[in-house]
Amino acid sequence: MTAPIDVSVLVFASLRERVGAPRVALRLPAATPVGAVWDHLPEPVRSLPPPAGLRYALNGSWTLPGAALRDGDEVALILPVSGG
Amino acid sequence: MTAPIDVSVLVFASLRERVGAPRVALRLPAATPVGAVWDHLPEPVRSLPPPAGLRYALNGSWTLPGAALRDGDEVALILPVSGG
Amino acid sequence: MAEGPRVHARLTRGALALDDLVAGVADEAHGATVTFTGTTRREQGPPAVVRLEYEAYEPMARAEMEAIGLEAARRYGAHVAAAHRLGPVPAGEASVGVAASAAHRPAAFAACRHVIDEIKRRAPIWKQDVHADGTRAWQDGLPPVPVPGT
Amino acid sequence: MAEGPRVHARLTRGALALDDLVAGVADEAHGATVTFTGTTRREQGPPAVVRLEYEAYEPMARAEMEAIGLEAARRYGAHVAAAHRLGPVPAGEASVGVAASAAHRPAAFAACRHVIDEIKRRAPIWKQDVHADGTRAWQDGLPPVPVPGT
Repeated sequence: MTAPIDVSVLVFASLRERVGAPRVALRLPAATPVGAVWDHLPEPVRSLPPPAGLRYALNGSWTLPGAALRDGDEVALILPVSGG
Repeated sequence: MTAPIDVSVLVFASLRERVGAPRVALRLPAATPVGAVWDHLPEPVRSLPPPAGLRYALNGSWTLPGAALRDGDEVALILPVSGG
Repeated sequence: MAEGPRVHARLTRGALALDDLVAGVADEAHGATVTFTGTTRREQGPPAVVRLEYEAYEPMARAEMEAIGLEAARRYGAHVAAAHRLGPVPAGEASVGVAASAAHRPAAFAACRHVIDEIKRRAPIWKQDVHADGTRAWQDGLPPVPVPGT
Repeated sequence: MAEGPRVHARLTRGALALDDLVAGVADEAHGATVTFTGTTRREQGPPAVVRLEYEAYEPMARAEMEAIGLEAARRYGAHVAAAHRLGPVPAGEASVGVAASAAHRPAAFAACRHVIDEIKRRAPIWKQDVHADGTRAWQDGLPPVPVPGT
Protein backbone atom coordinates (compact mmCIF):
# COMPACT_ATOMS: atom_id res chain seq x y z
CA MET A 1 0.00 0.00 0.00
CA THR A 2 3.04 2.28 0.22
CA ALA A 3 3.62 4.68 -2.64
CA PRO A 4 5.68 3.49 -5.63
CA ILE A 5 9.25 4.66 -5.92
CA ASP A 6 11.23 6.21 -8.74
CA VAL A 7 14.66 4.77 -9.39
CA SER A 8 17.26 5.30 -12.03
CA VAL A 9 19.02 2.32 -13.62
CA LEU A 10 22.47 2.69 -15.21
CA VAL A 11 23.35 0.30 -18.02
CA PHE A 12 26.59 -0.22 -19.92
CA ALA A 13 28.10 -1.92 -22.94
CA SER A 14 25.72 -4.09 -24.97
CA LEU A 15 23.02 -3.62 -22.33
CA ARG A 16 23.18 0.13 -22.93
CA GLU A 17 22.94 -0.46 -26.67
CA ARG A 18 19.96 -2.77 -26.31
CA VAL A 19 18.22 -0.32 -24.02
CA GLY A 20 19.11 2.54 -26.33
CA ALA A 21 20.22 4.85 -23.51
CA PRO A 22 22.72 4.81 -20.64
CA ARG A 23 20.01 5.34 -18.03
CA VAL A 24 16.45 4.08 -17.57
CA ALA A 25 13.90 5.67 -15.22
CA LEU A 26 11.66 3.09 -13.56
CA ARG A 27 8.65 3.43 -11.29
CA LEU A 28 8.62 0.37 -9.06
CA PRO A 29 6.75 -0.94 -6.04
CA ALA A 30 8.31 0.25 -2.79
CA ALA A 31 11.12 -1.96 -1.52
CA THR A 32 11.59 -3.76 -4.83
CA PRO A 33 14.83 -5.74 -4.46
CA VAL A 34 17.77 -4.70 -6.62
CA GLY A 35 17.83 -8.15 -8.19
CA ALA A 36 14.32 -7.66 -9.61
CA VAL A 37 15.24 -4.57 -11.65
CA TRP A 38 16.20 -6.62 -14.72
CA ASP A 39 12.61 -7.83 -15.11
CA HIS A 40 11.42 -4.24 -15.33
CA LEU A 41 13.76 -3.17 -18.11
CA PRO A 42 12.25 -2.46 -21.51
CA GLU A 43 12.08 -5.18 -24.11
CA PRO A 44 14.05 -6.80 -25.67
CA VAL A 45 16.20 -6.89 -22.53
CA ARG A 46 13.81 -8.34 -20.00
CA SER A 47 13.21 -11.43 -22.13
CA LEU A 48 16.92 -12.24 -22.00
CA PRO A 49 18.14 -14.22 -19.03
CA PRO A 50 20.41 -12.03 -16.88
CA PRO A 51 23.99 -13.16 -17.52
CA ALA A 52 25.77 -15.35 -15.00
CA GLY A 53 27.91 -13.12 -12.83
CA LEU A 54 25.69 -10.04 -13.04
CA ARG A 55 26.55 -7.71 -10.16
CA TYR A 56 24.78 -4.69 -8.75
CA ALA A 57 25.79 -1.30 -7.44
CA LEU A 58 23.51 0.97 -5.45
CA ASN A 59 24.32 4.67 -5.31
CA GLY A 60 27.92 4.01 -6.25
CA SER A 61 28.68 1.05 -3.97
CA TRP A 62 28.49 -2.68 -4.50
CA THR A 63 25.32 -4.26 -3.20
CA LEU A 64 23.56 -7.62 -3.20
CA PRO A 65 20.45 -8.56 -5.18
CA GLY A 66 18.32 -8.68 -2.03
CA ALA A 67 18.85 -5.00 -1.14
CA ALA A 68 15.56 -3.10 -1.04
CA LEU A 69 15.29 -0.04 -3.27
CA ARG A 70 14.17 3.33 -1.99
CA ASP A 71 12.83 6.34 -3.80
CA GLY A 72 15.57 8.22 -5.65
CA ASP A 73 18.04 5.32 -5.70
CA GLU A 74 20.46 4.85 -8.55
CA VAL A 75 21.11 1.22 -9.45
CA ALA A 76 23.88 0.10 -11.82
CA LEU A 77 23.71 -3.27 -13.55
CA ILE A 78 27.29 -4.52 -13.82
CA LEU A 79 27.63 -7.13 -16.55
CA PRO A 80 30.66 -9.47 -16.44
CA VAL A 81 33.60 -7.13 -16.92
CA SER A 82 36.32 -7.26 -19.57
CA GLY A 83 38.74 -4.45 -18.78
CA GLY A 84 42.46 -4.83 -19.03
CA MET B 1 108.26 -33.80 -15.69
CA THR B 2 106.26 -31.87 -18.33
CA ALA B 3 107.09 -28.23 -18.85
CA PRO B 4 105.37 -25.66 -16.65
CA ILE B 5 102.49 -23.68 -18.15
CA ASP B 6 101.74 -19.97 -18.24
CA VAL B 7 98.21 -18.96 -17.36
CA SER B 8 96.46 -15.66 -16.87
CA VAL B 9 94.13 -15.17 -13.89
CA LEU B 10 91.39 -12.54 -14.00
CA VAL B 11 90.28 -11.06 -10.68
CA PHE B 12 87.45 -8.67 -9.84
CA ALA B 13 86.05 -6.48 -7.09
CA SER B 14 87.89 -6.66 -3.77
CA LEU B 15 90.05 -9.49 -5.07
CA ARG B 16 91.27 -7.19 -7.85
CA GLU B 17 91.99 -4.49 -5.27
CA ARG B 18 93.90 -6.86 -3.00
CA VAL B 19 95.92 -8.18 -5.91
CA GLY B 20 96.50 -4.64 -7.17
CA ALA B 21 95.73 -5.49 -10.80
CA PRO B 22 92.87 -7.03 -12.80
CA ARG B 23 95.06 -9.81 -14.15
CA VAL B 24 97.83 -11.98 -12.69
CA ALA B 25 100.27 -14.01 -14.78
CA LEU B 26 101.17 -17.32 -13.15
CA ARG B 27 103.63 -20.06 -14.08
CA LEU B 28 102.20 -23.32 -12.79
CA PRO B 29 102.93 -27.03 -13.01
CA ALA B 30 101.29 -28.60 -16.05
CA ALA B 31 97.68 -29.70 -15.51
CA THR B 32 97.27 -27.70 -12.32
CA PRO B 33 93.54 -27.82 -11.52
CA VAL B 34 91.60 -24.58 -11.76
CA GLY B 35 90.65 -24.90 -8.10
CA ALA B 36 94.31 -24.68 -7.05
CA VAL B 37 94.90 -21.27 -8.62
CA TRP B 38 93.89 -19.40 -5.46
CA ASP B 39 96.86 -20.85 -3.57
CA HIS B 40 99.22 -19.40 -6.15
CA LEU B 41 97.94 -15.83 -5.96
CA PRO B 42 100.23 -13.24 -4.40
CA GLU B 43 99.91 -12.44 -0.72
CA PRO B 44 97.85 -11.24 1.07
CA VAL B 45 95.26 -13.15 -0.97
CA ARG B 46 96.50 -16.71 -0.71
CA SER B 47 96.38 -16.62 3.08
CA LEU B 48 92.67 -15.83 2.96
CA PRO B 49 90.31 -18.78 2.72
CA PRO B 50 88.56 -18.73 -0.67
CA PRO B 51 85.00 -17.54 -0.09
CA ALA B 52 82.14 -20.02 -0.02
CA GLY B 53 80.52 -20.05 -3.43
CA LEU B 54 83.66 -19.17 -5.41
CA ARG B 55 83.12 -20.14 -9.06
CA TYR B 56 85.53 -20.47 -11.96
CA ALA B 57 85.51 -19.61 -15.63
CA LEU B 58 88.02 -20.96 -18.13
CA ASN B 59 88.51 -19.06 -21.38
CA GLY B 60 85.13 -17.36 -21.01
CA SER B 61 82.99 -20.35 -19.98
CA TRP B 62 82.00 -21.74 -16.63
CA THR B 63 84.15 -24.62 -15.43
CA LEU B 64 84.63 -26.77 -12.36
CA PRO B 65 87.55 -26.65 -9.92
CA GLY B 66 88.87 -29.99 -11.12
CA ALA B 67 89.45 -28.83 -14.72
CA ALA B 68 93.13 -29.13 -15.70
CA LEU B 69 94.85 -25.97 -16.92
CA ARG B 70 96.81 -25.82 -20.14
CA ASP B 71 99.40 -23.38 -21.35
CA GLY B 72 97.86 -20.07 -22.39
CA ASP B 73 94.59 -20.55 -20.49
CA GLU B 74 92.73 -17.63 -19.01
CA VAL B 75 91.07 -18.37 -15.67
CA ALA B 76 88.57 -16.04 -14.01
CA LEU B 77 87.90 -16.27 -10.27
CA ILE B 78 84.21 -15.41 -9.80
CA LEU B 79 83.52 -14.30 -6.26
CA PRO B 80 79.92 -14.48 -4.98
CA VAL B 81 78.08 -11.98 -7.19
CA SER B 82 76.04 -8.96 -6.14
CA GLY B 83 74.61 -7.48 -9.32
CA GLY B 84 71.08 -6.18 -9.58
CA MET C 1 59.46 7.54 3.00
CA ALA C 2 57.55 6.57 6.12
CA GLU C 3 54.35 8.35 5.02
CA GLY C 4 52.57 5.13 4.15
CA PRO C 5 51.40 3.74 0.84
CA ARG C 6 50.58 5.90 -2.14
CA VAL C 7 47.88 4.81 -4.56
CA HIS C 8 47.02 6.51 -7.86
CA ALA C 9 44.18 5.31 -10.08
CA ARG C 10 43.21 6.96 -13.32
CA LEU C 11 40.92 6.54 -16.30
CA THR C 12 42.12 8.30 -19.41
CA ARG C 13 41.17 8.77 -23.04
CA GLY C 14 44.79 9.41 -24.07
CA ALA C 15 47.74 7.12 -24.58
CA LEU C 16 49.25 5.58 -21.44
CA ALA C 17 52.73 6.72 -20.39
CA LEU C 18 54.61 4.05 -18.47
CA ASP C 19 57.10 6.65 -17.21
CA ASP C 20 54.30 8.58 -15.50
CA LEU C 21 53.15 5.46 -13.68
CA VAL C 22 56.71 4.67 -12.62
CA ALA C 23 57.26 8.23 -11.43
CA GLY C 24 54.11 7.90 -9.35
CA VAL C 25 55.57 5.07 -7.28
CA ALA C 26 59.12 6.37 -6.82
CA ASP C 27 60.42 6.16 -3.26
CA GLU C 28 64.00 6.27 -1.99
CA ALA C 29 63.22 3.37 0.32
CA HIS C 30 61.86 1.18 -2.48
CA GLY C 31 64.49 -0.80 -4.35
CA ALA C 32 62.14 -2.63 -6.71
CA THR C 33 59.61 -1.41 -9.26
CA VAL C 34 57.49 -3.72 -11.40
CA THR C 35 55.19 -2.61 -14.20
CA PHE C 36 52.54 -4.34 -16.25
CA THR C 37 51.25 -3.14 -19.61
CA GLY C 38 48.33 -4.81 -21.35
CA THR C 39 48.11 -4.39 -25.10
CA THR C 40 45.51 -5.44 -27.64
CA ARG C 41 46.83 -8.37 -29.63
CA ARG C 42 46.27 -7.79 -33.31
CA GLU C 43 46.01 -11.41 -34.31
CA GLN C 44 42.96 -12.17 -32.18
CA GLY C 45 40.13 -13.38 -34.33
CA PRO C 46 39.47 -13.99 -37.22
CA PRO C 47 38.21 -11.55 -38.12
CA ALA C 48 41.23 -9.52 -36.99
CA VAL C 49 40.67 -7.03 -34.18
CA VAL C 50 41.68 -3.57 -35.39
CA ARG C 51 40.81 -1.74 -32.21
CA LEU C 52 39.03 -2.01 -28.91
CA GLU C 53 36.53 0.42 -27.47
CA TYR C 54 36.40 0.60 -23.69
CA GLU C 55 33.51 1.83 -21.61
CA ALA C 56 33.35 2.10 -17.82
CA TYR C 57 31.05 2.97 -15.00
CA GLU C 58 33.56 5.68 -14.40
CA PRO C 59 33.20 6.71 -10.75
CA MET C 60 33.00 3.10 -9.61
CA ALA C 61 35.80 1.95 -11.90
CA ARG C 62 38.07 4.59 -10.45
CA ALA C 63 36.98 3.75 -6.90
CA GLU C 64 37.47 0.03 -7.49
CA MET C 65 40.93 0.58 -8.97
CA GLU C 66 41.80 2.67 -5.91
CA ALA C 67 40.46 -0.01 -3.56
CA ILE C 68 42.47 -2.67 -5.37
CA GLY C 69 45.58 -0.49 -5.24
CA LEU C 70 45.11 0.03 -1.53
CA GLU C 71 44.77 -3.71 -0.94
CA ALA C 72 48.10 -4.29 -2.67
CA ALA C 73 49.70 -1.33 -0.95
CA ARG C 74 48.74 -2.57 2.51
CA ARG C 75 49.44 -6.23 1.87
CA TYR C 76 52.85 -5.70 0.27
CA GLY C 77 54.05 -2.34 1.62
CA ALA C 78 53.86 -1.03 -1.92
CA HIS C 79 53.08 2.16 -3.76
CA VAL C 80 50.72 1.57 -6.68
CA ALA C 81 49.77 3.53 -9.79
CA ALA C 82 47.23 2.21 -12.28
CA ALA C 83 45.68 3.68 -15.40
CA HIS C 84 43.09 2.31 -17.79
CA ARG C 85 42.18 3.76 -21.15
CA LEU C 86 38.61 4.43 -22.19
CA GLY C 87 37.23 4.93 -25.68
CA PRO C 88 38.97 3.64 -28.79
CA VAL C 89 42.36 1.92 -28.42
CA PRO C 90 44.03 0.80 -31.65
CA ALA C 91 45.47 -2.71 -31.74
CA GLY C 92 49.08 -2.58 -30.59
CA GLU C 93 48.53 0.23 -28.07
CA ALA C 94 48.33 -0.27 -24.32
CA SER C 95 44.90 -0.32 -22.73
CA VAL C 96 45.98 -0.75 -19.12
CA GLY C 97 49.14 0.00 -17.16
CA VAL C 98 50.17 -0.72 -13.58
CA ALA C 99 53.31 0.20 -11.65
CA ALA C 100 54.12 -1.04 -8.14
CA SER C 101 57.20 -0.32 -6.05
CA ALA C 102 58.29 -1.92 -2.80
CA ALA C 103 61.41 -2.31 -0.72
CA HIS C 104 62.22 -5.68 -2.32
CA ARG C 105 61.30 -7.46 -5.54
CA PRO C 106 59.00 -10.26 -4.35
CA ALA C 107 56.64 -7.67 -2.86
CA ALA C 108 56.80 -5.45 -5.95
CA PHE C 109 55.99 -8.38 -8.25
CA ALA C 110 53.16 -9.56 -6.01
CA ALA C 111 51.65 -6.09 -5.70
CA CYS C 112 51.72 -5.46 -9.45
CA ARG C 113 50.22 -8.87 -10.15
CA HIS C 114 47.46 -8.38 -7.59
CA VAL C 115 46.48 -5.05 -9.10
CA ILE C 116 46.22 -6.17 -12.71
CA ASP C 117 44.50 -9.46 -11.82
CA GLU C 118 41.90 -7.71 -9.69
CA ILE C 119 41.33 -4.84 -12.13
CA LYS C 120 40.52 -7.40 -14.79
CA ARG C 121 38.31 -9.34 -12.40
CA ARG C 122 36.45 -6.55 -10.62
CA ALA C 123 36.66 -3.08 -12.18
CA PRO C 124 33.43 -2.17 -14.02
CA ILE C 125 35.06 -1.71 -17.42
CA TRP C 126 33.97 -3.40 -20.66
CA LYS C 127 35.59 -3.78 -24.01
CA GLN C 128 34.13 -4.06 -27.45
CA ASP C 129 36.19 -5.75 -30.16
CA VAL C 130 36.06 -3.88 -33.45
CA HIS C 131 36.98 -6.12 -36.38
CA ALA C 132 38.55 -5.40 -39.73
CA ASP C 133 35.24 -6.24 -41.42
CA GLY C 134 33.43 -3.58 -39.38
CA THR C 135 31.64 -5.99 -37.03
CA ARG C 136 31.77 -5.34 -33.31
CA ALA C 137 31.42 -7.57 -30.29
CA TRP C 138 31.01 -6.49 -26.67
CA GLN C 139 32.72 -8.72 -24.14
CA ASP C 140 30.13 -8.48 -21.39
CA GLY C 141 28.55 -11.90 -20.96
CA LEU C 142 25.46 -11.17 -23.06
CA PRO C 143 24.81 -12.90 -26.38
CA PRO C 144 25.75 -10.88 -29.49
CA VAL C 145 23.32 -8.13 -30.36
CA PRO C 146 21.33 -9.14 -33.48
CA VAL C 147 22.40 -7.08 -36.45
CA PRO C 148 19.44 -4.85 -37.47
CA GLY C 149 17.79 -5.93 -40.70
CA THR C 150 18.89 -9.57 -40.59
CA MET D 1 55.43 -12.54 -35.01
CA ALA D 2 56.30 -16.17 -35.52
CA GLU D 3 60.05 -15.57 -35.74
CA GLY D 4 60.74 -17.00 -32.31
CA PRO D 5 61.99 -15.39 -29.15
CA ARG D 6 64.04 -12.20 -29.09
CA VAL D 7 66.63 -11.65 -26.37
CA HIS D 8 68.61 -8.47 -25.79
CA ALA D 9 71.25 -8.17 -23.06
CA ARG D 10 73.28 -5.09 -22.47
CA LEU D 11 75.84 -3.62 -20.07
CA THR D 12 75.90 0.15 -20.03
CA ARG D 13 77.62 3.01 -18.26
CA GLY D 14 74.71 5.38 -18.89
CA ALA D 15 71.29 5.72 -17.31
CA LEU D 16 68.79 2.95 -18.04
CA ALA D 17 65.78 3.81 -20.21
CA LEU D 18 62.78 1.62 -19.44
CA ASP D 19 61.13 2.65 -22.71
CA ASP D 20 64.03 1.22 -24.69
CA LEU D 21 63.69 -2.12 -22.92
CA VAL D 22 59.95 -2.16 -23.52
CA ALA D 23 60.42 -1.27 -27.19
CA GLY D 24 62.83 -4.19 -27.46
CA VAL D 25 60.13 -6.71 -26.55
CA ALA D 26 57.20 -5.26 -28.52
CA ASP D 27 55.27 -7.84 -30.56
CA GLU D 28 51.76 -7.59 -32.00
CA ALA D 29 51.07 -11.11 -30.78
CA HIS D 30 52.11 -10.31 -27.20
CA GLY D 31 49.36 -8.85 -25.05
CA ALA D 32 51.35 -8.54 -21.81
CA THR D 33 54.57 -6.75 -20.94
CA VAL D 34 56.16 -6.80 -17.48
CA THR D 35 59.18 -4.77 -16.43
CA PHE D 36 61.42 -4.81 -13.40
CA THR D 37 63.65 -1.94 -12.31
CA GLY D 38 66.11 -2.29 -9.44
CA THR D 39 67.15 0.89 -7.69
CA THR D 40 69.68 1.58 -4.95
CA ARG D 41 67.84 2.26 -1.74
CA ARG D 42 69.23 5.36 -0.09
CA GLU D 43 68.46 4.38 3.47
CA GLN D 44 70.62 1.26 3.50
CA GLY D 45 73.23 1.48 6.18
CA PRO D 46 74.13 3.30 8.38
CA PRO D 47 76.30 4.79 7.13
CA ALA D 48 74.00 5.86 4.29
CA VAL D 49 74.84 4.55 0.84
CA VAL D 50 75.30 7.49 -1.52
CA ARG D 51 76.12 5.46 -4.58
CA LEU D 52 77.06 2.04 -5.84
CA GLU D 53 79.90 1.15 -8.13
CA TYR D 54 79.38 -1.89 -10.31
CA GLU D 55 82.08 -3.99 -11.91
CA ALA D 56 81.61 -7.00 -14.17
CA TYR D 57 83.52 -9.69 -15.98
CA GLU D 58 81.99 -8.05 -19.00
CA PRO D 59 81.98 -10.68 -21.76
CA MET D 60 80.73 -13.37 -19.40
CA ALA D 61 78.20 -11.09 -17.74
CA ARG D 62 76.71 -10.27 -21.12
CA ALA D 63 76.76 -13.93 -22.17
CA GLU D 64 75.17 -15.02 -18.90
CA MET D 65 72.44 -12.39 -19.21
CA GLU D 66 71.76 -13.61 -22.74
CA ALA D 67 71.66 -17.24 -21.59
CA ILE D 68 69.23 -16.31 -18.81
CA GLY D 69 67.07 -14.35 -21.24
CA LEU D 70 66.99 -17.31 -23.60
CA GLU D 71 65.93 -19.65 -20.81
CA ALA D 72 62.98 -17.38 -20.02
CA ALA D 73 62.19 -16.85 -23.70
CA ARG D 74 62.01 -20.57 -24.37
CA ARG D 75 60.25 -21.54 -21.17
CA TYR D 76 57.58 -18.83 -21.38
CA GLY D 77 57.34 -17.95 -25.07
CA ALA D 78 58.63 -14.51 -24.17
CA HIS D 79 60.77 -11.78 -25.63
CA VAL D 80 63.30 -10.47 -23.10
CA ALA D 81 65.43 -7.34 -22.84
CA ALA D 82 67.79 -6.78 -19.91
CA ALA D 83 70.30 -4.07 -19.13
CA HIS D 84 72.69 -3.64 -16.22
CA ARG D 85 74.64 -0.52 -15.38
CA LEU D 86 78.36 -0.58 -14.68
CA GLY D 87 80.46 2.04 -12.94
CA PRO D 88 79.00 4.57 -10.51
CA VAL D 89 75.23 4.61 -9.95
CA PRO D 90 73.92 7.29 -7.59
CA ALA D 91 71.41 6.20 -4.96
CA GLY D 92 67.90 6.55 -6.36
CA GLU D 93 68.89 5.62 -9.91
CA ALA D 94 68.19 2.26 -11.52
CA SER D 95 71.05 -0.22 -11.71
CA VAL D 96 69.23 -3.01 -13.53
CA GLY D 97 66.20 -3.18 -15.80
CA VAL D 98 64.33 -6.09 -17.37
CA ALA D 99 61.38 -6.20 -19.76
CA ALA D 100 59.55 -9.35 -20.82
CA SER D 101 56.56 -9.68 -23.12
CA ALA D 102 54.40 -12.71 -23.80
CA ALA D 103 50.99 -13.53 -25.20
CA HIS D 104 49.43 -13.52 -21.74
CA ARG D 105 50.27 -12.05 -18.36
CA PRO D 106 51.23 -15.11 -16.29
CA ALA D 107 54.00 -15.90 -18.77
CA ALA D 108 55.17 -12.29 -18.93
CA PHE D 109 55.37 -12.06 -15.11
CA ALA D 110 57.15 -15.41 -14.85
CA ALA D 111 59.67 -14.54 -17.55
CA CYS D 112 60.53 -11.16 -16.04
CA ARG D 113 60.88 -12.69 -12.59
CA HIS D 114 63.11 -15.49 -13.86
CA VAL D 115 65.43 -13.04 -15.58
CA ILE D 116 65.95 -10.70 -12.64
CA ASP D 117 66.27 -13.54 -10.12
CA GLU D 118 68.87 -15.34 -12.23
CA ILE D 119 70.83 -12.20 -13.13
CA LYS D 120 71.20 -11.51 -9.42
CA ARG D 121 72.14 -15.10 -8.72
CA ARG D 122 74.47 -15.90 -11.62
CA ALA D 123 75.75 -12.92 -13.64
CA PRO D 124 79.38 -12.07 -12.78
CA ILE D 125 78.68 -8.54 -11.60
CA TRP D 126 79.70 -7.07 -8.26
CA LYS D 127 78.72 -3.96 -6.42
CA GLN D 128 80.59 -1.77 -4.04
CA ASP D 129 78.63 0.35 -1.58
CA VAL D 130 80.02 3.87 -1.27
CA HIS D 131 78.95 5.50 1.98
CA ALA D 132 78.36 9.12 2.91
CA ASP D 133 81.45 8.97 5.17
CA GLY D 134 83.65 7.94 2.23
CA THR D 135 84.04 4.31 3.25
CA ARG D 136 83.44 1.62 0.65
CA ALA D 137 82.43 -2.01 0.90
CA TRP D 138 82.50 -4.59 -1.88
CA GLN D 139 79.70 -7.14 -1.77
CA ASP D 140 81.66 -10.14 -2.97
CA GLY D 141 81.87 -12.62 -0.12
CA LEU D 142 85.36 -11.61 1.02
CA PRO D 143 85.99 -9.93 4.37
CA PRO D 144 86.37 -6.13 4.24
CA VAL D 145 89.72 -4.95 2.94
CA PRO D 146 91.79 -3.57 5.84
CA VAL D 147 92.08 0.20 5.62
CA PRO D 148 95.74 1.06 4.94
CA GLY D 149 97.52 2.56 7.92
CA THR D 150 95.22 1.14 10.59
